[in-house]
Amino acid sequence: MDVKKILHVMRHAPHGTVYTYEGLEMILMMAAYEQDLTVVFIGDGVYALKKEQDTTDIGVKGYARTFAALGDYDVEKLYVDRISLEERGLTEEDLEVGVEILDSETIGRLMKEQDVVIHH
Amino acid sequence: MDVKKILHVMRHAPHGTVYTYEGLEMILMMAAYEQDLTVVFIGDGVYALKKEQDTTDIGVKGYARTFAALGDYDVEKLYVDRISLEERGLTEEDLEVGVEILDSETIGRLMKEQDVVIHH
Amino acid sequence: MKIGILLKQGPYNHQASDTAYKFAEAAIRKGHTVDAVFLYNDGVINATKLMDPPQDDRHIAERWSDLNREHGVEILACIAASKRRGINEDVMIKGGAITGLGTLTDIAIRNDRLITFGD
Amino acid sequence: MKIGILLKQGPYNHQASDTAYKFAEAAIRKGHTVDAVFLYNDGVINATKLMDPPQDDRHIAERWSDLNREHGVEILACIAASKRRGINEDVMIKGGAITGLGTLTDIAIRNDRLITFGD
Amino acid sequence: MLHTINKSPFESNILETCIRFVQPGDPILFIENGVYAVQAHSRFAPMLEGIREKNPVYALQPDLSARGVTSLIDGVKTVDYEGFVDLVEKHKVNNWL
Amino acid sequence: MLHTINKSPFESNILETCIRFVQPGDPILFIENGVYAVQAHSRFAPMLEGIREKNPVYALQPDLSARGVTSLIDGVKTVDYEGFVDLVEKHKVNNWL
Repeated sequence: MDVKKILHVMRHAPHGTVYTYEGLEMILMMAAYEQDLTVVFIGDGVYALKKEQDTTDIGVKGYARTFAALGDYDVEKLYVDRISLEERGLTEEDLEVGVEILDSETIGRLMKEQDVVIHH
Repeated sequence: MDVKKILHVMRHAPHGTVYTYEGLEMILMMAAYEQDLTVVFIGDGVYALKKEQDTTDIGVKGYARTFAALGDYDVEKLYVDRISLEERGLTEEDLEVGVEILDSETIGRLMKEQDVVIHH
Repeated sequence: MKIGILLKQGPYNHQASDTAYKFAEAAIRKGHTVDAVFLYNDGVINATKLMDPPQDDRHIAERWSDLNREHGVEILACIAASKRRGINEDVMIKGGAITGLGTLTDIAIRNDRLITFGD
Repeated sequence: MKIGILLKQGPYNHQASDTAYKFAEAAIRKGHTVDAVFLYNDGVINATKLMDPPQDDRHIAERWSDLNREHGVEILACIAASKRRGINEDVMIKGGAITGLGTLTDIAIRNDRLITFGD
Repeated sequence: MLHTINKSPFESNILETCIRFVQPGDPILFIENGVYAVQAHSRFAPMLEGIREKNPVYALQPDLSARGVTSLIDGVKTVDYEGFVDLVEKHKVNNWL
Repeated sequence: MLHTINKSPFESNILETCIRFVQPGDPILFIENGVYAVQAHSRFAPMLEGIREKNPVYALQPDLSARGVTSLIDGVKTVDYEGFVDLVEKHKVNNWL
């Protein structure tokens, strides 16, 4: 069977819309198919990884920690766009999950290598 | 019966989403209720009035001219935000419908006078 | 104070349904009257009883039904918006109804406030 | 070329359903194979047969049915996304089916391209 | 008149549009993804500090907590859903979407 | 790799984000509300002229016509849905949403 390079681009802040949550569900399912998966957080997508999210009072389920569990499903390549993080006044220490922070040029080349790119 | 001042704020470009079209349906219905209606076009909402829209090839119905017919339903107060028009490189001549072009300060005061404001 | 709510986004897809519900709850708790929740645009999808979310998640349609039963809040879906999105009387939640935009106008007129939640 | 389509927005509310359909039509006209349209997020609402748009408007659900019947394009709605939004087998259009995200993965693997339409 | 904003300033121009029309003294309440606007040290912090000089600025605490936004710009007041209702009682509303 | 953009540059920051990642020579296709980006004389015209120096820029004619966008920035090529398919055949795709 072909192994395809599939990139998931997380672009939305959590909770305001379902895109990040349903995107995460898609990544978890694809992880079972032994493809070459990468997840990159760009723009408001970086907010999905913010520490100390407590969704109790808005009455929805939180899921920031599920990103940390992706490693258990052999999804190891999690990257964060440096500029997106910086312009939001955040640093690596603000993130719930261990990720690699990359510059735009590196992410751009990574995108170009993919067979499939899905934005969430 | 109370007469309420109701403002409809058109904020989206046409065709990409349904908000402007369903907003127009709401305005037409409200026009039958003899309230004090105003419609203001802000941001991409000004694109709804652009001349020469031909939706044939995208397969959806056009409705720019329906805004021109609002006068027949006694909705006479149609205003366009000057800055929104200018930053899009448009002038009054580009618009399908006769409207009054207002500055931000005037629209801001108009908003504050309303009983009800609905964004589309 | 008498309050009408206009909800313009579908359930789960956008937080608007949750915020509208939490706002309505708080208003009732403080002694105000929530007269009606009018569903427009994709908001009409809030009213389908076919919704079947995971057990450990909130059930948005049932919450609206409960709000109707317990506090008399009318849950009203616009007919034109509903038809485009496959919502009709057959799938309508208990306590919900399909109506026209004229009803929204009445809601705007008879309430002290009309609050919009959407995107 | 073999093409899969991922559609993430609901009908009428967003142009994505129209653009996806026009793209699929053009691809077929040019001799390509459109393998499947996978409906995700609010995209699942494309698959309800209860949709009842005005006579003079396009019927988005029927167009997907026709594409399935005439060109064998699979129309597939994600089950988890469908349940949240009240889409199930009872309201599914002819030629449409409910399936899991594994199927989307298969579609991504077996096609030369996966194109996304949404918001 | 109470203005509400529910979108991240990074993803939407609505904050910049809204403030052109808001009258001095009118309160602005940030809800849902809008609450990122009041986080300290972001690119939008200087704009918010400017707004706060003319208008009372509020943010919905449940939305701040849900997003882990703990460090706020000085002078931003937080409210819960009941505080949101209080603001609606005191003012006519303009919900920017 | 073909990049598509479907949102108005006035309402979304996606154009500015996308171009940080697009590699020189890769085509960019504007569809749906994205086509407003290629209208001449708008606030975004100078940015688009800069992009066009490094990347081929296309716009979907049916979407331009639907919106009455008739005056385009120099050098923007228009395609119909079949031309869109041709671009997809030539390139892997990255549909920015």
